[in-house]
Amino acid sequence: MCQFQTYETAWCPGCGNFSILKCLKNALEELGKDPSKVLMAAGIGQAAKTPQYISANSFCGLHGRSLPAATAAKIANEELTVIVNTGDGDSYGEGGNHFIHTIRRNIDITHFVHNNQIYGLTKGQASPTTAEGQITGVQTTGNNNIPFHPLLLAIASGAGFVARAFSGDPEHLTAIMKKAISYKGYALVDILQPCVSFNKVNTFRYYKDRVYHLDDSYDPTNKMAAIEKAMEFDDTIPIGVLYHEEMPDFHAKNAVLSKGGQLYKKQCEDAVLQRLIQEFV
Amino acid sequence: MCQFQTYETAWCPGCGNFSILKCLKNALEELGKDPSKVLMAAGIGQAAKTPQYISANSFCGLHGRSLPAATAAKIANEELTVIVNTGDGDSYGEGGNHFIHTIRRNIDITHFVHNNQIYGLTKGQASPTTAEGQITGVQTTGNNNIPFHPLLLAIASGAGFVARAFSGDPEHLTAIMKKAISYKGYALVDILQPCVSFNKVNTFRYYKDRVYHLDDSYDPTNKMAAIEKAMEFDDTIPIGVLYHEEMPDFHAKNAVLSKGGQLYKKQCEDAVLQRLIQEFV
Amino acid sequence: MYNILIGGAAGQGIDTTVTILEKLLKKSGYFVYTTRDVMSRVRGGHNFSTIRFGNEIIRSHSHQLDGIIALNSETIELHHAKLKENGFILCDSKLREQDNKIIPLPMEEMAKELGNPRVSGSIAIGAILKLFGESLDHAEDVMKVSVKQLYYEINIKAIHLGYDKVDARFLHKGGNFHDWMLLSGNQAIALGAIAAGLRFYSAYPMSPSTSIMEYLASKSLETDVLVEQAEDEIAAINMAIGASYAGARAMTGTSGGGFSLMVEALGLSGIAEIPLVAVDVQRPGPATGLPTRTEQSDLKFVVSASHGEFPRMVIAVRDHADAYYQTIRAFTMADKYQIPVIILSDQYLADSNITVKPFDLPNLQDITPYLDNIDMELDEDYLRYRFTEDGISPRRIPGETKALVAADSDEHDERGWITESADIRTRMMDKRLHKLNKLKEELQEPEFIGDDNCEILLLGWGSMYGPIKEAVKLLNKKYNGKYGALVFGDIFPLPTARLLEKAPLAKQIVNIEQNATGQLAGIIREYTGIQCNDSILKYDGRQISAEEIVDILEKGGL
Amino acid sequence: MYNILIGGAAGQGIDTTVTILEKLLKKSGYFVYTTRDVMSRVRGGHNFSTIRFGNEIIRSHSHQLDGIIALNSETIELHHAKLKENGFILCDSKLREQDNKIIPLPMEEMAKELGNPRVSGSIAIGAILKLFGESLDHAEDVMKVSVKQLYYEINIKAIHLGYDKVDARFLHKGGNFHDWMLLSGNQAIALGAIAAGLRFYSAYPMSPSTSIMEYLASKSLETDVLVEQAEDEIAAINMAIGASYAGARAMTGTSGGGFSLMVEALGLSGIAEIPLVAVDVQRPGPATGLPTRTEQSDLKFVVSASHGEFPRMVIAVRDHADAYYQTIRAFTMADKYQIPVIILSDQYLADSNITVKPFDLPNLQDITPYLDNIDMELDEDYLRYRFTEDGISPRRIPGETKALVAADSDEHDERGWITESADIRTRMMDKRLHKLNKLKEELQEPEFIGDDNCEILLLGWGSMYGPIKEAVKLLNKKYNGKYGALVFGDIFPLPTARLLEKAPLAKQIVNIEQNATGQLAGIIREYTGIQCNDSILKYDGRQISAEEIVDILEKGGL
Ligand SMILES: Cc1ncc(C[n+]2csc(CCOP(=O)(O)OP(=O)(O)O)c2C)c(N)n1
Ligand SMILES: Cc1ncc(C[n+]2csc(CCOP(=O)(O)OP(=O)(O)O)c2C)c(N)n1
Ligand code: SF4
Ligand code: SF4
Ligand SMILES: [Mg+2]
Ligand SMILES: [Mg+2]
Repeated sequence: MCQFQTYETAWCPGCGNFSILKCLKNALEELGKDPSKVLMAAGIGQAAKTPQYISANSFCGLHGRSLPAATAAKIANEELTVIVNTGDGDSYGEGGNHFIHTIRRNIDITHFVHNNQIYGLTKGQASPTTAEGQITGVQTTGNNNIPFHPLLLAIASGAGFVARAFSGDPEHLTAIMKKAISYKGYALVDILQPCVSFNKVNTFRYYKDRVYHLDDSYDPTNKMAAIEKAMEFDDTIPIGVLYHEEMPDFHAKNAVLSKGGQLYKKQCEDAVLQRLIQEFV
Repeated sequence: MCQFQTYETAWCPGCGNFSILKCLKNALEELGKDPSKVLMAAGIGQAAKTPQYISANSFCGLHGRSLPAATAAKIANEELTVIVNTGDGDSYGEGGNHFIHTIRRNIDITHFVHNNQIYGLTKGQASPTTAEGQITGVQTTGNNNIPFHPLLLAIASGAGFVARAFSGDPEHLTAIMKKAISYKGYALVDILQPCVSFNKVNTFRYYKDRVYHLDDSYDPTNKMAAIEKAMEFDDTIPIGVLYHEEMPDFHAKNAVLSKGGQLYKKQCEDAVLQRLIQEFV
Repeated sequence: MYNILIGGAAGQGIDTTVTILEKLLKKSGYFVYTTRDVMSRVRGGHNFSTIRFGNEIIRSHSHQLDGIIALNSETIELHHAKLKENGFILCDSKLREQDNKIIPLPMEEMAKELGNPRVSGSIAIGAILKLFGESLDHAEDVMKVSVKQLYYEINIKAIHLGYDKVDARFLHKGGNFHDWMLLSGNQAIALGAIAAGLRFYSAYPMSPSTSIMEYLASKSLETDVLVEQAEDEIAAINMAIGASYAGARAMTGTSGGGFSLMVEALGLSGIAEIPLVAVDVQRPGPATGLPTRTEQSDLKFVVSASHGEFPRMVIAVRDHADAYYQTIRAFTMADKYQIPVIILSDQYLADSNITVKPFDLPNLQDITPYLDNIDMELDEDYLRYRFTEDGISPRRIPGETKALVAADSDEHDERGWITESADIRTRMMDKRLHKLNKLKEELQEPEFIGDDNCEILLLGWGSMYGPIKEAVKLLNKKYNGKYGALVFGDIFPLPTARLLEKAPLAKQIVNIEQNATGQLAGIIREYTGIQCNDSILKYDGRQISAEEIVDILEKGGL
Repeated sequence: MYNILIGGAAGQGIDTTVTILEKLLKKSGYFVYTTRDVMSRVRGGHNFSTIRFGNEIIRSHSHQLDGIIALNSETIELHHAKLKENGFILCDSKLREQDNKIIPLPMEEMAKELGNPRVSGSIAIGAILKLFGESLDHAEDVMKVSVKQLYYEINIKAIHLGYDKVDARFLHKGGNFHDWMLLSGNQAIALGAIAAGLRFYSAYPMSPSTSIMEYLASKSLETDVLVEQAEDEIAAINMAIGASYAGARAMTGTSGGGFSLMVEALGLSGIAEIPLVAVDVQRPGPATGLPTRTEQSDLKFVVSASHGEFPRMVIAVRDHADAYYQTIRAFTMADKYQIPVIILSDQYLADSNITVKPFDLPNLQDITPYLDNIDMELDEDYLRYRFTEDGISPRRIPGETKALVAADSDEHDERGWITESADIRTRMMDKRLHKLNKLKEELQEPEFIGDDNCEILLLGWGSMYGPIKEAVKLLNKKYNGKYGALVFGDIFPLPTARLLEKAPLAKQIVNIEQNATGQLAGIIREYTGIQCNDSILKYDGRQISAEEIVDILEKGGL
């Protein structure tokens, strides 16, 4: 039995989220994670319900605001494996500023974006990744905004682990998830996830027909090549690790944390406080 | 006499903003702009005081929030030349989300970021563009965040006019400004601007020693080349138009606006309203 | 009056069925009052709608059911207790054994036979029409505007099939509401905005406000209202302010959570004196709370939202007609006083579909921007923030004239330039706040309901209007004029005249609110000293009904 | 008591001069009370500081000056009217002709001779010390910690030079405050937070709150407090909540504009029951307002900030010692009740440097997190939101035990899972709000100042404490015990006992507030029915002084 358990969900039958949830549990199980040392964080949305369906610590915060909360939880206790599962609207729309600046911190958390290219929970408005021209209940004459390229933005912001996966390819997705969780630093996996209820363009078939695996000939440490790959999102869609670079993470660079130990357990000695007081005398 | 007039400023003597202000007035004058048809918008900060020192319409809004307000003003009245002057903290920190999503709209406004790589008005904390390792009153052991590359992010977000200039090269700056203002769509000019009071690293000398002009051999329509150039910000710093692409702007794509006419002057006929009411009967 | 409930899982097509059915009922002359009770999910769970209909004006939903249309067996379990003596349950034969209440119909089978399992809803509609003695006269009209062309024929067939399978049970009660409208509270607000000359609407999706944006977007080309979905609520409100500054009547809408993000910019509208209409369609908080349910818990919040002090107006809309007319007025007031006006609605009002008299078109003066071009100095000397007696400075549109128009979030002088002068600061604060003096003269007093000599005075606001109005009627029938009520629409600044007149005459004052802390009562006490003796507070996300109010008052011996 | 003003343009080194001078005065035994008046710019304009000092405790700044140190002539023009009969103006000889008030010193020239024009400030310091009969005993100590090593010698020389150039005029008045601290209100809050076991501080720069972050950052390595500058205020507060969830005591700080952006997350702290301390150092609003000045206009805002309803506590800090001790208490209360606690300060308090008795270290119980591990079920059955009698559920730290810790912004059940149950919703709301019942028992009543039999009762809050306290003293000397005052620290929930006891005895009640609408008076009326008869409201960005209060009361015939 999976330690991370099974719960009743509130998703639509056929939704890509089921597969993502299953792969995530498998990944955690296969990595030998202890549920009580795992923190599942999320914002608000369909994807963001994920922590409700996994047996682990959970932080279901505000729409768009999961990254700062997850960042600080990791800062407070580096022993937690911190994983954020949330939607494309949440991560790239409402939370766009945190997306970029969390990357700049290179905090050791994993960010799984369930990218259904639509606002699911609010019933089908364009998200930042919705295709140009797509018609919705709000974009009644078609979406005019230039689509957001998450992987490109991530690389441009300095991320060291940038990957794409597809809910319809669970084996590959699980493997990518394991790599992302194991990466020391901020890791983004943008997961193509069909929304059967509100996105009639980017269907399972749509993705299935377009995705292809990056093979061994692809060098994920070549930044310019990665940038080029990151722009490919049309007739063909590469999945796999697009960019990989090892670099010091937040904890390694931070002067307080690099001393070691969990922050939340530290204390300021009375003597130090006394000295600070005396400095004002 | 310049129509855009001269006022007393509240900037420090020696600040790079003086030159930017002067170049901007010259650019507007040389472009033959009518002050009453120009809207100078800004957020809050030292750079953001610019509209206070130019004789034109002005919108000094909230810290980080100038772009959405400027966007909507342009939507309401396309006859306004809308120019945003504001800081790096304002544009890339507090306003980071609007930066990316304004680009995605390709609204026809010009965005001049006075990039002094520091928070000036609040007296010297790290901004998103502050160098790694730089020490400030808050980053007491050095700034650890991966610096934000504005031009790279802009290109990655889909901007069609992306340039860099230097306050210490007024002729070049004025020329770039004129191009940016004339560009039909969102245009970003990141302007290197020494802050003599709080940034002792990125001084006038610092920039002077590093900047070089992109010459005719450089092709600003080549996106990959532009991306590579956008990452160059170290011993050498290219200035000029890094990326240029013509594409339909917000007004051209929007179904209401592309009918022509100024939005704020339009009206919904009584007959239409009557029909809408009848639809519910 | 009849009351039927249609329940099932999200995704089973309840909404479509209800929309068609309520339209048919209204076309046949009924007054229709439909309320929605949905979960925050797209498929599964349990959702239901209640359609109350009759030949007179209805003001509240009710829990006593004449019939249930059960799309799944959970619906039967959850609601059968509310059935009246002679109530029925219409459901698929597979769901339940027949008993005296159950009317089984092999809807699934019939639908399959017709060739599309999704038409069971229409079969049920047909059955209901028959049960309530209706004809099929309007079926074709209504079906035409309700389903895609492709599915028209089969749905018509389905209705007929359902119609033929059951026997009539209830009398058609008549009613003269054929020519009235049937629309939701959010649609009423959207229509009001269009009527008021809205040009720009910016918002970020958030239940239960999203349907305002959706309606406006669907009519964007016809009405020349530009609808912009923003990247977040902060952008949404700053856009609306920017558009308004540039001369376009602008509105933003959201629910409490989104409003929380708009708070800083509300103050910008205040200090820069840029007209703004912001709609908060309330839902239960705090934080994400209960996203698809109802509450009235943002009142104190919006009344004092944003740091610092500036004039604002808050209007709580009371029903669908009010939503339309007050939205028009909100634009007038925002424009006239150059202030933010907040419209408070809630999910109950937003999502309920109710019959209303066709809206009148607005007066010209309500939709004419207050630009006050007369009596203005030469363009060159134009002072955006000129000190005037009533605090209202002449406003101009940038680009219209040679006058340069400033807007400034810092404290500023008359021209709009940053100032640090203590004197100017004080005068500018006074100027802005004094605008409320004039505004207060135009406030609309709360509506008084019931008997002038009432002993017990009920107080409520916003969407409590309907349930309270019906409750007072029921109570006064029984208790002979013992009850009266004041229901506030204009709520900030608080109009106090009628309250000060009525309150001293009552023995007891009871506030009835859809929140846990009695927010209206608090505001009333602050501004009048009047203290409520008792309160009825509900905060489980479900609107209180007239019957519940009656019940609680009777049980409490009030 | 003496009072001197040092004025000039931003960038002329006023701050450094003041810092050195106030330290020297304190070292010589004086009680020092320094207030700052600065413009929102880095260079130019007009800034000044006032140093009041004497041999007894000082509670307010004053406008009557014994001396002016003028770094430019604007300073003389702006302030000479405030000079007392025998007051002096110390300035560069070039600035003014000598008259009976001017003490000219060729400071610029002398500084140039010394080899660095920037040491004129130290020359002035030397002159001031001599004028006030001070020795140079502490000059070396103080200079060592105040200027860079490189500039030490030259500054010492400059002090001596200034000292030798003038004659003593005033008597040294003694005083025993050598061993007391001299620090700013923001530093007191920062120290309090450190004392309370702060581990994580996240903020976005904003005047006048930034110096809290700067102080904490400067001591980060010694204290193991991690300071994170966020990308915006929304990130700042969500970070603090995330850190607190994970077990680290966490705080965020900002001014009103930043607080406006934090409003949504405040409700998250409320519904998820995650302890949070948020500091709002107020400045004049709305929007950007007057960034570097003072006001008390966020009270009503923070009391009801965020949509929906949840328990919170608001503490207005009254002076520097209070700022320290109440910050410690804020953490205790936040932790104990698992709620957000808002500390309200303002620019006046934040930026003034005042002498206080060295702070005591906190009690162990104040800094021990309330984790309540005893009496907890088996880990597997751990219920994060267990219903308990007082509404406080046992809290655990994720990762510490096998218990899984949930935090949820949706309405949830005891385990922390999303629920839509009407029953659980109501019980969860009750559970959360009932925490205030217990909290109310611990509220601290406002401090009563003055005569028990006072006729006129003054009401104030926060930083009005000092000016009111001094005013009452002055008034009662003159009017024989006619005045009393209550100054609130705990302000929400409002402690009402002492007010209800004192108010009926007074003939007149006057609220004195640094805002335009009398926010405290409004809250008092809402929660007690007590209405103030009169008010003194100031909202020009400058703090009212004791003398001004006395003056206004006398003029008003009160
Ligand atoms: C501040 C705020 N704004 C808006 C919402 C409403 N809302 C809830 S989920 C959601 C978007 C969901 O889209 P996405 O993040 O892509 O997730 P999905 O449902 O598609 O998985 C929105 C706008 C909210 N809860 N809070
Ligand atoms: C919501 C909000 N947060 C913070 C501030 C304080 N603030 C004013 S200007 C500024 C930063 C200025 O930096 P930048 O944008 O780079 O402009 P500069 O002064 O360097 O030109 C900050 C943080 C504010 N006014 N509003
Ligand atoms: S609406 Fe879309 S994303 Fe949400 S559960 Fe249904 S299929 Fe999945
Ligand atoms: S602080 Fe820096 S950016 Fe601001 S005016 Fe002075 S030099 Fe310019
Ligand atoms: Mg999505
Ligand atoms: Mg800057």
